[in-house]
Amino acid sequence: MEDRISVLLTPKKLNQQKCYDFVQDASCGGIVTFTGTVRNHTSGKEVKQLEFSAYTSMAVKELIKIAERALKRFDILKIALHHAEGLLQVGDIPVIIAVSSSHRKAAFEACEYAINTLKETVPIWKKEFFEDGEVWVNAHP
Amino acid sequence: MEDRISVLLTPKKLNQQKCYDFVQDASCGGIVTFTGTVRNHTSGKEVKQLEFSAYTSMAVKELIKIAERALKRFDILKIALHHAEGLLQVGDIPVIIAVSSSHRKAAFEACEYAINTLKETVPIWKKEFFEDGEVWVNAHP
Amino acid sequence: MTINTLFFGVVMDITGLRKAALTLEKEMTIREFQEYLLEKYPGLIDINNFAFAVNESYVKDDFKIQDKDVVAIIPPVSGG
Amino acid sequence: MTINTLFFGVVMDITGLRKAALTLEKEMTIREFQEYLLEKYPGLIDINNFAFAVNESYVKDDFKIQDKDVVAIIPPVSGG
Repeated sequence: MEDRISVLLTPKKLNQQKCYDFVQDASCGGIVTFTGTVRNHTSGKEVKQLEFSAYTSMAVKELIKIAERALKRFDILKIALHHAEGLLQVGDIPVIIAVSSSHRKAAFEACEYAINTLKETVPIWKKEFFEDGEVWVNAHP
Repeated sequence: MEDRISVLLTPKKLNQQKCYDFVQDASCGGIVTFTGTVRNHTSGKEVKQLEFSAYTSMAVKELIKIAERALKRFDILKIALHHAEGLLQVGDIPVIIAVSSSHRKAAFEACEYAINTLKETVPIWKKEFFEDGEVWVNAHP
Repeated sequence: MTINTLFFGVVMDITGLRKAALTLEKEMTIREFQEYLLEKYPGLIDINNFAFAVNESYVKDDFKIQDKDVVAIIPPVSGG
Repeated sequence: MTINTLFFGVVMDITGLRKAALTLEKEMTIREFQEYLLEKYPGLIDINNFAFAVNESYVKDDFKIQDKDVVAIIPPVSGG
């Protein structure tokens, strides 16, 4: 199963072509990709930059779990989950999920499952920086 | 609405970065992409190459209709639908659909809607070439 | 009246033509035109099913074809 | 027993620490450890809610912490 999974948590810039090339295969008919991008606003406030920090060793394990579950649950071929750490600017890419499959429906479902689950379970934390301060997202009621 | 739509039907190689760059926007939070790829087999038979031919003028109109409907129906920002014409080899890309949105659920739904509708309505025909002959896909009962 | 007819994909292979200027002796609906086509090109009976577009838009069976219309026979599409 | 405790995100800001070696006087479940933490770091009461991981896996409230375990306090995650 391992040769069908690519997981990465890196302070470097994420590379879409790398994710695509990993999942692409002569036997697959389609590739669905979700690419997160840093937005310039949150609830009407202008975002200057973001910082992602992670419990790195556990985050990598959780990313692998998501990939393994996606491979079991959906009829897909390969899956890549790449996430960035550190400072990101507006327009930068915090996350890429790419899924290849013979059946596009399965690829859409697996990709959406993976990003939804990543946002629920992977120990990564986002701090948003505004003109007048900074805040850990989701931290307070 | 037109500046939110990119439609292309071309004999040239499709460009994923171009689609991404068109839909990317500082106000969007995510981009969902579907990329079709030419498979090396169909129902167990090895595919040598494909040829796409189109009723070009009408196909472009139908692609625009899909884009317009997707923009009306889903809470998305921009959409690109690019399709290739002519001869393609295994691994080549016949179609790219990219959708940006603040809400990833809407982007997934719009992207899947667009590729499903494209496959039903856009007058483009695929001929598969095998070792021992060629066939127009879907043509016969 | 004369209509310009366009053939694509498998239909082009069966008729051996990309297009044809057809002279119809009376006004026809798409349904009637389809019967006319099947008589003229019997090989079309083997096709899964086909749709029609007039002047680059899909039309229904009861659409009335006008003089100078461009009528395209659309065999099952397979883009994507 | 001694456990290694890891703090992240807003919890790190509240405790002012990245990690701490904590000595517990008795065996504790996660539920008990959470009460202990709230006494030690009262600011944690302001957090939405948090989960716990022991040795890099999520655990439930009734999980019994062992000597030398690495216990991470996981405030609401916000990756992606």
